[in-house]
Amino acid sequence: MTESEQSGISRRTIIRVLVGGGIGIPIAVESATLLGMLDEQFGGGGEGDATTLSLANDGGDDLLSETPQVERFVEATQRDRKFVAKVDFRNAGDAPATFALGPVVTGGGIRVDGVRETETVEPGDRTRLTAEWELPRGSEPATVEAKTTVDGESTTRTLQFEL
Amino acid sequence: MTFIDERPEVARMVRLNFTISFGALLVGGLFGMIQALHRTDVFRGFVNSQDYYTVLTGHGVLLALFFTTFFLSGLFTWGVSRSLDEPLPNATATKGWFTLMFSGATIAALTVLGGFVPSMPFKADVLFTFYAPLQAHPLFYVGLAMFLVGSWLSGLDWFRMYRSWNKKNPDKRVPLQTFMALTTMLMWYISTMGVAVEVLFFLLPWSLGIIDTVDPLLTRTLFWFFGHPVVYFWLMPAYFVWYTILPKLSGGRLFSDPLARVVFLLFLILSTPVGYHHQYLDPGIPSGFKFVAMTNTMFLLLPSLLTAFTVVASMEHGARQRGGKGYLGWLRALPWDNPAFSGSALAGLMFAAGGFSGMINAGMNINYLVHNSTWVPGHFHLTVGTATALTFMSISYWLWPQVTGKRLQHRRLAMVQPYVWFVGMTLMSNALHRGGLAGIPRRTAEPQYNNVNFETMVGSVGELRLQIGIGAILLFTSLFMFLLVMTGTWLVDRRGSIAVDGHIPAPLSGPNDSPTILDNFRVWVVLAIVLVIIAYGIPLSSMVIDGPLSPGSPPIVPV
Amino acid sequence: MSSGTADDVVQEVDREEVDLDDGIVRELGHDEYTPIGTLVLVAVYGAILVFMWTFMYFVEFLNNGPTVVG
Amino acid sequence: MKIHRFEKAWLAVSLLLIVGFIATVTYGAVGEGIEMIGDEGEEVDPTKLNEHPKFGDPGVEKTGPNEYAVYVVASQFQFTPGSFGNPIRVPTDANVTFYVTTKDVIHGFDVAGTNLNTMAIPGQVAEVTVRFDEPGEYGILCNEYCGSGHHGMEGKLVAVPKSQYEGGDGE
Repeated sequence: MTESEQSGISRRTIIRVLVGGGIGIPIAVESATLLGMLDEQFGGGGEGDATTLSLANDGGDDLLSETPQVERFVEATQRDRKFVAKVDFRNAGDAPATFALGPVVTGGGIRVDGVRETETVEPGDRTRLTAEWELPRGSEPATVEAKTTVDGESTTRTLQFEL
Repeated sequence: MTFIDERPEVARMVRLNFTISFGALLVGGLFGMIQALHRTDVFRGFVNSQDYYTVLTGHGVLLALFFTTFFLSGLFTWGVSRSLDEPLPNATATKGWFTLMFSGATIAALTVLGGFVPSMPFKADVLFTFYAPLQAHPLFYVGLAMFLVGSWLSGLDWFRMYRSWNKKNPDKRVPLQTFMALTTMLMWYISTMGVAVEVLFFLLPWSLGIIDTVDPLLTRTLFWFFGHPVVYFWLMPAYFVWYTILPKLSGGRLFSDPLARVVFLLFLILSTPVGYHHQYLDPGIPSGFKFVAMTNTMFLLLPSLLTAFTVVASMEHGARQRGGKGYLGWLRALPWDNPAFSGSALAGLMFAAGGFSGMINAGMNINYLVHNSTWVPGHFHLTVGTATALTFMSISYWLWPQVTGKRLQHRRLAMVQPYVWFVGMTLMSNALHRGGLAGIPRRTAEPQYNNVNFETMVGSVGELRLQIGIGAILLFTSLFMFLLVMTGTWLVDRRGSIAVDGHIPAPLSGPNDSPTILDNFRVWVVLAIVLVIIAYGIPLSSMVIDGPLSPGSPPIVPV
Repeated sequence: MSSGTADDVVQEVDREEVDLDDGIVRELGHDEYTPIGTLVLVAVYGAILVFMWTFMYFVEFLNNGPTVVG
Repeated sequence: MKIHRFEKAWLAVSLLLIVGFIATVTYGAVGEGIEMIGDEGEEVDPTKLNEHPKFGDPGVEKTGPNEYAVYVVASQFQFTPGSFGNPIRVPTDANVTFYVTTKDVIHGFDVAGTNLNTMAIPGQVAEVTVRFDEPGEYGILCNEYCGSGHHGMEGKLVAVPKSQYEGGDGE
């Protein structure tokens, strides 16, 4: 501030800057807060950042290696309470098959029901299952069941996520 | 003639009190910045997270108790002597209370600072609230007790000056400044009974091993018996400035002397029976009495709302006398380049915002939302941290020359300082309030948890932290600028006129427009005590009846 | 303004005294003064208080469950 | 007293504001049924909590058809149960009464992001009843300074869907 004493800025200019900035900045901060609050409550608000989850156990390239079908883990993400898992399913067997994910169990042990299943996949065909769940407040997914079904026979495995 | 020429011995006491106050402000303010940077993880290099609580204790004790009380003592010594035109009743007595307060403050401060030195036998990492069964070294309680007694004796000085004046002027109304100082002290005498009993009957003997246990709820209740009125003890000197000096700095006169008196009397009678609003979430206190405290607290808004009108109207009067026009255009006619004015006015504006967050704190059940979150420090940094602190700093630009006889130095620095404070506090307090609504706790070295993701409404937690950090740096910068001006002024030689006019013009509506019963302190003290008994009598006695020391807790010294 | 010259010091002293008292261009007594600007400001303040209180209590607080019911 | 008519108007508005605030709080208490923590809880000897029939082995228990009690002991620097991988598990859509006390200094028991927030004071038992309307996981944190490790004092609470809840002792 000693610079300003020497720089020849007039007292009037300084006081304009002081009052303008000194009162303007606070008004800007408070208005932004208020608008943000209203938007959050009544405008749906912004979404949080997505977190990517990775599998704790190996086998991402073929989740159920004992089945002839190939279940390749693509990705799993969580954004706020929305959890999305994607798996590529290729029917390398000789009978029609389906693949399903769910239910999910959270880190705190809450089971989130809901099984997301592919259409029936003919031998040689492939599809991608995009499964989505609404998780309980404050929770993260810990495990999800993966299941391949051929002729009513199911093979399942529990996929674990790194917490 | 400036004040120092008229009353050199009074001016000297004012200087001494202000000097100690400013010293406490420097150290306490530095601690505040360290703390803000630490808890937001902006910079954690000053102290480790264990010593954070020593810093926090120092920040609270040095600023909330010592900075405020020493400034108040200086301000009221000046105000009472000036408005009554009386000398000190007894110079030895005055030196006595000052020495007692200063020694007590030093002892208590040293025990707090002992927390930084592992080999030091005395420590007091118990925060400003020193809740049992956390225990400090006995010297901490001894220091606080000495400080408290010293503050009682300071008030005695002002009552003796008043009595001496009253003998000479039996039919005159008490001058407003004296009226304000005396009502403040009466409130202080009533409310400090709580903390005096807590410290002298319970905590001190307990820390010395004379008694084995204390009842944590009882001592906590006694603390808050004092703990809310103490905020008015910080605030009333700021009101004193806003009512009696700010109108003059605006170029006008106080709008209404009678209402100023009514406001101070409302503080006297309503400040104490509200302490339970700090204990809304405490078990062991009947919820009906929490409701009583809530209604009293809400009515305590009244004096502040009335003050808003009277003080702004006084400023507007000044602005219009200086040629201001229009509904709001008159605001431009105010002397925004005079830091004594701008600081006090900005402090008042910020207090209006603090009033709002205070209403939320007072709102009993809504307290579940904000209790012990950063909302609370967000609130009181607007009140004591700005309404009081910024008013004290800015009025020093006007008062310090009068008690030193020296021209104010570094005027440009002084002119900028209040604005820096205002912006810094807006940033910090805004983020603290928002963080509080997200549930971020106060009094925590590292508010980062494995099990908690704080959901902020606006902006991310990272942005909040940064905002707090920037605000704290601006605040300390502003504080440092203030102290440079004070030190520079103090070091310069006395020569020529100080260019400060200490004359205070008469109010527009004077004391004779009000009934004389307003000046009858006895009536109001009795009323205040009755309200205290209604609010506290039953729950406090039920805590004592079950054994004043039980359910009992043995001491636990924080390591 | 450039620093250091005696003129500047004098000028500054003058301005300050103007700021303090001599800026008064007319005297206004209690009865001829109507604090209309104050009324506008406190009315705005009162409106902000009502709005913010309502928002905080009914939106922020009551939507922040679970809440203690017994 | 000479009081300007504008000031009288503001006085009236101020009183109206104050009455309005009190009315709002009263509505919260009566209309919404929000109770304050009071003195219903018993007094205990903080140094002998180990011998207490409930706090000696704190946890969750079923107390009625749709009612549960949760006994929590706060201490430097943990909640029992709650901390260290031992979350408090309660069902949704039931009346859950927390009994919170401490065996050493004053602590806070704050379920972050909710209105469940109480002090834990030695010798006193805070008694608060809440209902979790939907499943969720919450952090519990101590929001009162309790010593040098205060910032590490946290725990977890899981509101499990009623259909999945077996009850029992915290598991």
